[in-house]
Amino acid sequence: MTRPIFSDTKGDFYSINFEKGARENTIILNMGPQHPSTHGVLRILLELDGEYIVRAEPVLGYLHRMHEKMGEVKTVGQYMANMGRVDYLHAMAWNWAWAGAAERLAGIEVPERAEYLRIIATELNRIASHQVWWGAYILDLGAFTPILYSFEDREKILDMLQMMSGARLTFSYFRLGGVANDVPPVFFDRLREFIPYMRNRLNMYHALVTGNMILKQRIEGIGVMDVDACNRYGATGPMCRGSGIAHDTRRAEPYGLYDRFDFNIPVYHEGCCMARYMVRLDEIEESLKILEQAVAAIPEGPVLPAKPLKFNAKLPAGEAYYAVEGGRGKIGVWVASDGGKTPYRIKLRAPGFSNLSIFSELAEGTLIADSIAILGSLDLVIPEVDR
Amino acid sequence: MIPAPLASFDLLYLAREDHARTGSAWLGVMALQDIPAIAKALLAAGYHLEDISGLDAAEGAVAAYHFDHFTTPGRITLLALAPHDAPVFPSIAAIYQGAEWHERETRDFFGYVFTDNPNFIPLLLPDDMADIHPLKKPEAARASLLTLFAGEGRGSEVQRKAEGFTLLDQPAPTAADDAKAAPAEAKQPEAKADDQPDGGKDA
Amino acid sequence: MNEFSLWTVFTLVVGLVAILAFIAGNAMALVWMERKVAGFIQRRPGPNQLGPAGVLQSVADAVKLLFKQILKPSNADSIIFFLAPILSFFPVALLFMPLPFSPFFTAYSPNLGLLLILAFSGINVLAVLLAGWSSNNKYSLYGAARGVSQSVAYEIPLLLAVLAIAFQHGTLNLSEIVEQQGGWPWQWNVFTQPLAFLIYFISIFGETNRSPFDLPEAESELTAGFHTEYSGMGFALFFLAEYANMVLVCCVATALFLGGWKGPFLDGFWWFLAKAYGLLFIMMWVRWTYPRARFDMLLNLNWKWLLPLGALNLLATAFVMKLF
Amino acid sequence: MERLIKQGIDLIKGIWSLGVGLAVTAWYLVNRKITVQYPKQVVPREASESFRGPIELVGQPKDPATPKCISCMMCVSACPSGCISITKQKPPKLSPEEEKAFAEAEARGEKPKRPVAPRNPATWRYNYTYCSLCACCIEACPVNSIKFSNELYLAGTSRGDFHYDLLARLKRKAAEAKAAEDAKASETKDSGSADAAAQPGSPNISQAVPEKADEASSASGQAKSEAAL
Repeated sequence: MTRPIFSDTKGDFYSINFEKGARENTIILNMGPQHPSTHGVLRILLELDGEYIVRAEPVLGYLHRMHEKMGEVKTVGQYMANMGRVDYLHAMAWNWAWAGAAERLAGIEVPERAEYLRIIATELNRIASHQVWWGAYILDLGAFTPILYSFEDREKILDMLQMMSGARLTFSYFRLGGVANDVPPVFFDRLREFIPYMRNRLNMYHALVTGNMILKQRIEGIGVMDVDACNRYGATGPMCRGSGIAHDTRRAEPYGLYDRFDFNIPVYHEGCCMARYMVRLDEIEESLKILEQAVAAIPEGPVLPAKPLKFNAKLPAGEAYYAVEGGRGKIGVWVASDGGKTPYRIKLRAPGFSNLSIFSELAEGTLIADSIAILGSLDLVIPEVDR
Repeated sequence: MIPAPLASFDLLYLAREDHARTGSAWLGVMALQDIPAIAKALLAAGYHLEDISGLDAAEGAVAAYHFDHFTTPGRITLLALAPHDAPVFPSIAAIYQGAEWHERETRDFFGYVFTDNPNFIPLLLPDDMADIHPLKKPEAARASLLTLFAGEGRGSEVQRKAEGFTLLDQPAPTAADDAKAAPAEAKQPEAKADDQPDGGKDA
Repeated sequence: MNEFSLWTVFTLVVGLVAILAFIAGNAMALVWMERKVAGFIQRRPGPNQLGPAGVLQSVADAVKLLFKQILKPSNADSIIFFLAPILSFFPVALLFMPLPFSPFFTAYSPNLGLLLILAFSGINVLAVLLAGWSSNNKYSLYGAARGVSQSVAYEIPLLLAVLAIAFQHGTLNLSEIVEQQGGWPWQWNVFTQPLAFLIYFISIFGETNRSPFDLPEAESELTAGFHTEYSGMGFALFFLAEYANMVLVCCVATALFLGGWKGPFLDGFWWFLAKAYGLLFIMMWVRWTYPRARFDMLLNLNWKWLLPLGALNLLATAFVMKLF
Repeated sequence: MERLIKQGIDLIKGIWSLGVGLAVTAWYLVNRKITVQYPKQVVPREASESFRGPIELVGQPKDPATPKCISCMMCVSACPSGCISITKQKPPKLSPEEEKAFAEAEARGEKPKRPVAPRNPATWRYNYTYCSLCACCIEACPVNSIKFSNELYLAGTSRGDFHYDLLARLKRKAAEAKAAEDAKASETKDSGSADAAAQPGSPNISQAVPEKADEASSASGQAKSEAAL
């Protein structure tokens, strides 16, 4: 079959392998790894018939840092710094997953005030993560302004998180058995001001973007996913809640003090990009509710156990799995230890990894513009996908 | 009570787990040949695949499958054991399409072979590094499954155990163990700073 | 009426030079205005480092683009590659000729001025196609394909709207159209032909590839569409051509619909420019608010809504003109 | 039929939403700007107070120029990425006759106390390019001699700009603190003078960039730290 002059026969290993199954007169297009809307360094090989996608295959590994090997070389406390770098948009959830897994294995109790601070930090970080997703998603769809508004609100959250942990993006705030330090009292006034401010900002988000006619036509009914697809690919978080499954790890496998908080789980049944979009915006509302209850009920007390474990503590022999509800879905850390200085094996279950694997099935037969809309609705953070 | 899909197969080992201590509700060991059949039954029962991860244990190359259910949560950890020199596992990518990536990643890190995986090329590691498997442990450093799946209260509620399967038999807690267990608890909280980890230095 | 004489040649040359200066000046002003409007909408001050309110920013841009190296991708079709930007910028100068800035400032007003403008505005599409094809880049190819079908689609409602006005005034000479409109806003054509103005305004977004219809250079899908491979002066010419086209369509809109240089009191070209810049501001305002339309939505809107409405409007105008 | 009506209503709502979108951006068009113009303006003091930048040494209460550090090397081995390299001080040089006197004393068997090296370190190199701010060194330090600084505006043109010599930095900070104290002391003495000596406002930029490892004093230290990395 004669290839048009456009296909560079040299091509690398993946495009040659992808080209083997190519049909007659289609174009093989490399979307990424440097592409404005692949949120980092994701490369997608597209086989295009005109503007319609015949076949899509994501190629990973451009941001792979082998966090799991680092886990086998660093001690428990030293590995906490990695957790902030696995998924920098929701670093607190990953901090919690790692601290939780180590605590579950070592059987450590966490004081109550630390539990509340953990919930406050994770929910604030969840709102910040959804705001970055919202701004970047609308930017992919072509509107340049909303991302600036969402970043303006996010700055307020980052100031609060900076008061807690000292960092603004890659936090290593959690410790074995609690959190690194307590928060200054001014933090709670800032938080009390922020909650009503954010509630009416959400109305502005809906007015400017959600109601918009052009946006509705761009994302309604695109990339429909049913329950069976969620099971076959292990898509969790807003992906499965957009397809009618009311699964939230904070409710299904309660950890920390989440069972004391009443918040409902937003569920939409259409399973399209619009459903996932609405789920995430409603989740911001639910997180605000949790924050309100947490600020009202936070007790005084220590933030670390009486005899806190040092960073070079040794985990006892055994294995433990700890799941946390991250912004993108169910984060899982499986740690197996043989009692040595460093853990024996750490498996990081990244929600983005499973969510992205469904893309090749969803993108078949859609336009390029639709594939960008579907890609954005998966809320990808490539460092978490590649680990 | 045993979840339906697991009951219909004679697993080599099945034990109820205490979720608060290990995070999963069931721990099972599957025979290699009926992995796809179990996967099909689990999918039919509505279980979703969380992840597939490798574990280089002394007894052999272990592949750990984690499944969970959306509406009736309860994590199932299923292990499959293959000899070190021929770590070949049947692929379940035909049933769980999400598994294709998990299997390719485990191949990159551990060198396991998953037969009839639809697109069995490296996923995360560059293609010219195909034969370097970073997470494979040197022979001496391999720990046995017994120590890895240790922890008191483990194996107390074994629902089924195939005869001749002694991998996960916790040694009867003799006096020596209790003695060893007691100080272990004491020593572990205040981990003295003397045994300085050479930690990340030699990474 | 003006037979070929030395005087007309002289006015033509002076007119052309003045128009080129006008386009360059306007493009500079528009680049600065667009950045300021974008900045203010996004709650940031926009360019404020160079010059009093960042006014010299567009000069700095021009100088930067001048000194940038002009790259040509390997095995690109070099002649066409370098012809495309030139082709996209220079016909625009010709299009400004018949525009009635004010009774005195009209370079050349043939009685078929409108036809001249509509004929030449098609060349821009050719430039997009040549640029897309010649830069040997799959993204540019897609950008060019989109650009062509979009411009072809949006040419027709534009014509229908303009035709309705020509029907009403019975002439194609822009100066006469402006003459026949009164000074006060309710005497402008906007109120006699509101539907035509709406159709015209929507289709100029499609004509000049401005968001929400900027599919030929959709940043987030096709990295930069047809001008992906251009750098330095190549990109600068495309950039200026886009702004020149914007100014052109807004000037034509003010001439046809908003009473050109006529204002409530003391008419003159300042009225013309004020109205043109008002329309330009609206175009920029829309750009920084709406997401991008998908390709089939764009054509769908055109073929199923603008075209029938345009035809209906034309029919109504003809009917009304016949009766009165 | 009702499908048509529904489409009509959707169309009206759609057009209305387009108008609402424009109204929102117009509102922000005329609203006040909120961005900080970095080179001219700086984030207010209380915002950067809680920020944790590169680590720095804590001075001893009585003598702020020398660090509390007892060079026990705990932080060196605690750091997962090996950013810190410390060299101990050597015991003071003995003159030849003292050397002879000590040798005889040891020959006679009693244990003379040789002068011991001072505990605080000779050089304290810190490579910020590898640091992941995980605070393992702070936890490991038995005498709490390391703390986070809140340097928000760090800029450098080469890697070398981020190889800090924390001892020199501590000396400079102590000197500045003393200078500010003296100024305040002198200002309170002639309390009549109106302007406050230390102008509280935003710190000027030159002070924000920490003192780079000056080449002169640490030529040998530099070589050693290269070897250590």
